[in-house]
Amino acid sequence: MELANEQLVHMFEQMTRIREFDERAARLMEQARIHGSVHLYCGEEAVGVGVCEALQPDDYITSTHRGHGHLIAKGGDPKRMFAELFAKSNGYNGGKGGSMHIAALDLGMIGANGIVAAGAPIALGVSFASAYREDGRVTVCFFGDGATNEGAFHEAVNMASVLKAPIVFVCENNLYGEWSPIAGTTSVSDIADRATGYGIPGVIVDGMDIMAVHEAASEAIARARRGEGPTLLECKTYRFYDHVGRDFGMLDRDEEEVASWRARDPILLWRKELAERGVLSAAEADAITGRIGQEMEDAIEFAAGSPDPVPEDLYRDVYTETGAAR
Amino acid sequence: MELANEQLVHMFEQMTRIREFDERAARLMEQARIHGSVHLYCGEEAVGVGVCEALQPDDYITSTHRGHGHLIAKGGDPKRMFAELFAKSNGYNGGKGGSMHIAALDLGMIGANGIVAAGAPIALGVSFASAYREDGRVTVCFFGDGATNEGAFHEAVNMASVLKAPIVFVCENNLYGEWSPIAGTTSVSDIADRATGYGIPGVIVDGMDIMAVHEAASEAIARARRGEGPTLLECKTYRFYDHVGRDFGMLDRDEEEVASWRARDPILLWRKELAERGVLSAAEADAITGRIGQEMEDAIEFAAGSPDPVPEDLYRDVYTETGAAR
Amino acid sequence: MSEKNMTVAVAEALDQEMDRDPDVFVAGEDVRVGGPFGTDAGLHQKYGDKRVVNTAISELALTGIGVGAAAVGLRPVIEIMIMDFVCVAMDQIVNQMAKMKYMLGGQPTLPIVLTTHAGIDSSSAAQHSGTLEAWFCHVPGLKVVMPSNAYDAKGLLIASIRDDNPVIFISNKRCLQTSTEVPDVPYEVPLGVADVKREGDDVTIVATGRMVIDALEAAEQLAAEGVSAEVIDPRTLSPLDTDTIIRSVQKTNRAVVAQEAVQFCGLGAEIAATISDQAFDFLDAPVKRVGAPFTPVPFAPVLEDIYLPDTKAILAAVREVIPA
Amino acid sequence: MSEKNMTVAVAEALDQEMDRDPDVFVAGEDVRVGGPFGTDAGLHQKYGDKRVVNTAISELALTGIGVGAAAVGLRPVIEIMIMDFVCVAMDQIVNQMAKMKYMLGGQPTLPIVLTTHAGIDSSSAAQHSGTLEAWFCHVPGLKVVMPSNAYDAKGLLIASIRDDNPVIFISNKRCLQTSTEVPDVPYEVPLGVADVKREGDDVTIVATGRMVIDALEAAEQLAAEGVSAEVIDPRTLSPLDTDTIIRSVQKTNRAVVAQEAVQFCGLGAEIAATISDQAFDFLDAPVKRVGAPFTPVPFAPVLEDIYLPDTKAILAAVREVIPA
Ligand SMILES: Cc1ncc(C[n+]2csc(CCOP(=O)(O)OP(=O)(O)O)c2C)c(N)n1
Ligand SMILES: Cc1ncc(C[n+]2csc(CCOP(=O)(O)OP(=O)(O)O)c2C)c(N)n1
Ligand SMILES: [Mg+2]
Ligand SMILES: [Mg+2]
Repeated sequence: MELANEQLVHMFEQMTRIREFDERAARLMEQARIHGSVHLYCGEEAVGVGVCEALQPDDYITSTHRGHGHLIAKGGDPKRMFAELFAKSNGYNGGKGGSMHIAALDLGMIGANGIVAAGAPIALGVSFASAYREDGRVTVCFFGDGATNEGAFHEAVNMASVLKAPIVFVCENNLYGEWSPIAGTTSVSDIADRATGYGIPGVIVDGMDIMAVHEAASEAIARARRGEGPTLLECKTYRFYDHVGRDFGMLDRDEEEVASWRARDPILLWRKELAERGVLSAAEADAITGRIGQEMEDAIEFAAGSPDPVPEDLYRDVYTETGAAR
Repeated sequence: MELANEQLVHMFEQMTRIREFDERAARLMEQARIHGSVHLYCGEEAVGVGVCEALQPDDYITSTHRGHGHLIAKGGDPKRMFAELFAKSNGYNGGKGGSMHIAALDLGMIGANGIVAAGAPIALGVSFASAYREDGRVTVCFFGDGATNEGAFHEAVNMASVLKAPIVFVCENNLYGEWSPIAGTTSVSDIADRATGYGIPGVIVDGMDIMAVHEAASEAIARARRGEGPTLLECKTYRFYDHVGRDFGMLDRDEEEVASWRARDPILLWRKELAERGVLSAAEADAITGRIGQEMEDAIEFAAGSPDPVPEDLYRDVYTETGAAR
Repeated sequence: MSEKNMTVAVAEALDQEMDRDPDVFVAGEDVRVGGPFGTDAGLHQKYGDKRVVNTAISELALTGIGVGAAAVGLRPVIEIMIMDFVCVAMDQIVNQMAKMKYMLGGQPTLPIVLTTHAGIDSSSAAQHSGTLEAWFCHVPGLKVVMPSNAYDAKGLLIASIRDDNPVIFISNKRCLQTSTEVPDVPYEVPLGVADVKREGDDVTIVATGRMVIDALEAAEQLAAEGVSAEVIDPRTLSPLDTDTIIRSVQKTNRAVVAQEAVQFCGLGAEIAATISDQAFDFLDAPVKRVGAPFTPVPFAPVLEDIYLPDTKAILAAVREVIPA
Repeated sequence: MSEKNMTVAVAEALDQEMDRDPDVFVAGEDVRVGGPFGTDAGLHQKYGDKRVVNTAISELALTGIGVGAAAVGLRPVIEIMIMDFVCVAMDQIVNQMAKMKYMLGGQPTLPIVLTTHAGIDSSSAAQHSGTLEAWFCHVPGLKVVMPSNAYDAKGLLIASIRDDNPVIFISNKRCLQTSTEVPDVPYEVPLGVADVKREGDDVTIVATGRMVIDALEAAEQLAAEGVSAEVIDPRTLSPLDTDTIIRSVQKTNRAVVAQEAVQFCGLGAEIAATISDQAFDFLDAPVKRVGAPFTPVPFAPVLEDIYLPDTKAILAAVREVIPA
């Protein structure tokens, strides 16, 4: 399937949006202007964008603790995202969730999650609902390599396969879970090998190559939509920063390893590719990056100046009927 | 490895012991002479015995809710087992565990378990201890096909593989979990396929053929003992009775299916084989069966006449120091 | 209207709600064959695989089906066979189901009912006898319901399914076999409303689940001795109808709280602390508690008998608070 | 002896016990790099992969390593990074670790310490701020320890490791950064013994974890007003040293119970109910409780501030029980 140039550029924009958002989120965290943990998606942009560009607007995704990229890729508004990070009442979660729980149900983004792999059973449930209603929607469940060692992952994939649920399991294999390299915690180096145990296709793709991700995702999504069940799509990628924030404090990663992955920065690769294809010149790309940078500055200003939750908000949203909270 | 005739006969005895034990346990349950649930191992004897005959006395096993066979195979004394089922103070668990928790640590039988798949993390821990101490012991973890859909199974196998723990995972694939056929709950029909996801060998064996089980188990155990890590050994087997007790009440199994498996009764197959090998005549086999039947009757008499726990036993064994219970 | 036991009442409630609302479905292990206690009897025949989802032995996935499906608009009934098994599903129940609405700033509505079977019954031993309502009462975002009879069970379950919040619906195993008159038509017993099962003036017995039956028996015996006991069944444990309890104690000036669960740190502690605080000036005696001792549940019937809180234990507690 | 914070005190206890006893090992996620809070600092360098086991993100397997290894004679220290994550390990903790000895008729000795980090700290939101001690206090077979300062933390952790039973050792995150004098040598603070952190005559404040610091601050302010508050830190929450608490209330005739956890169905309910019962004739006012409101933990700092039980809340409760 040939993509329109417009969409190719849009993919560049979206990746840039994520990068510009997260670089700033990191800075805001360092400056203690925002609170809580911020897990950066920098380096992994091609996965979220490559996959989400293959989805329909009313399809669903579930995310992880590292969720900014997924939300932006699904159409999230940086204003409301920064507002959430600033714990403002007009943030996506009304300031009550923060980075680790950011969600936008109206965009089909069911939520980041603070519990590793917990999105998988939820995604199973969402996709179950689509099958139940025959609404034709597909759910994408994002998760890390580390998450595949949690029981929740295993249970969800098995059950999804049995139910032939319209779901795609997308593993962002960035080679680490927190500060633990994959080899010390995970019995396979290719997470896709785990697909065999669930009788579903396991596909490996270069997660730094947005077109490769997009193609593989499109196929898996089409398969899910046809009612043929889940696919386990493993995207080999890398996070450029530490587990939380940017600091490399606790991270004794090999310098060469870092350098070799950074050389394959998915945004630079795509920029180069677009230039080579004659779709986007360097100047045009710079202009986009500049414009998006400004968009982010505006969003931060918007967020910082937004109203805090009011004290009564503490007691709201515990239950759907008001008044039930003690 | 050629087995001595003595051991071949012993294997017949042990399978017979399990069968005669469980048939009687079922009857006692039906007569309400014993309480609680009794999950029968009838039909699966070749697995427990085939595997345990390949173990050393100081090796370990963990079991399931269907644990009588495992304990007998590991050398359990039917007297103390019946005493436990009769909830007597000289039962293996002092009458405080019953069928579902029966255990004999001095025999290396770490325990039956009422929680599906919960034995797997425990077995991982036991085998970890052997590696830690370099005591050369191997742990066998028994579990059902249904258990392989629990997160606990997945986590334990992955971690055991990473640690190269001296453990063998033995799946008793009897095609059902309670009243649910495997096809409706499990995304693979060969559980051994799941080994791929953990980078360990997955081996399938005819669980009705005790020599096949014994050989495959011996190899897996030797591998574990050599420090080469776990094996997933799947034994295709069948339970002749209902999930609990003998009644087929809730079980709408296909009659032909039942008949075809019953025709491959592991004890009859082995009896035939021993006769063909000239190791054990029909008359000798009958004599053994008769003797073991009597052994069981004696054990039941012993158990039924044994003393009940005393009221103070209720408060014992909550903690290792006495006096801590409130 | 006819005499039905709680098992039948539960199955009837499920059937009628599934019939009424196509968004309601049931998922669980062996629900296809009616569930291990028969509470799903007939459902699979009537509604088929689509709406009676027989799952793998995967309680996290099973509960996740509930959370995810509810988040996008369905009304799942999730069955965890035995209450001790909630241990393998706790994350989806507590960190997801209970907190999701709040963490997401109110975005989702989560009409989920999680049903389970709890309590001591014929030597089920330490992993199949638990009643863990106190854990869930400690978790904001959940409602917790525990009926003591068939009538309440049907009405509470229907109300739970229609409620827009996660509800943990706990059937005590020994209650399942007891019968009351149960209307054939659907009806709701409102959540959050305690029921005065028997009126009395001398002492208030607040009892939950199976203890309600025992408390009523105790009240009967006490009546013969000239002691008039009021028996309150909260029915919904969270949110707890404190008002009804306090009003009663203000009248009787004495209270006993009875639960089948382990006494230490149980719901009974919350009820006793609340009475002791809010009815402080009305109490003529300390609030006494009845509950299981601080041990796992033993297998041996002779020990289980001693372990199990019962009518005798309630009577003993009442005698502690009422001068002879 | 020198001033150390609780993080350092915990690491020191682990180091000294590992040094003393080769059967002691530590397993957990990212323990190799010292753990997310630094409580395992230096251990991996000193003891290597064998005794500092860096596991997968697999809390059931991780806890199972503890249960299985202990059952055959080792003394594991199992680290669950954040207390909310116990939800994914509940089965191994509750159905296995806690019940195994009893179910097996006393066969195994299970010297396991499960450490975890609990409580509210700088906007960690609803899945990283929980303090769930009440759940574990409700489970026979477990001991539950919660230190409030560095000295107690080191001594209690050493005692926990040497104890032959499963111990849930809960470090409050905000306590981790506070310092006291801590002896350099190993020492034990015995389990099951409450500590009177400050003596007083007018009111007893029973506080746990971080609330101890707040209670002491409240006591200081009250002293300035001429009110003499006794502050009791149970330190071990199960088994609870009820005697020390009751003796104190018999003297002061008034009590406030303070916890950081959600108030409803928390350990504070158990303590309040016990005081109200056992010190009934001594109480001049109802026992008041301080705890978190019935909502998940919010992310926004402005809401977290309101949510968090603090010195002010303790003072308000004391003023309720002490006539002006
Ligand atoms: C159940 C649970 N255990 C542990 C953690 C702590 N934790 C948060 S993120 C993380 C690493 C996750 O690794 P991976 O799944 O590979 O995702 P990545 O961070 O690499 O994107 C861990 C261990 C958690 N949040 N939940
Ligand atoms: C966590 C948990 N879920 C459900 C059950 C109820 N249960 C007991 S045995 C069983 C079936 C187990 O099937 P399988 O593992 O195949 O073992 P089999 O009974 O066939 O030997 C189930 C669902 C349980 N005991 N524990
Ligand atoms: Mg990762
Ligand atoms: Mg089976």
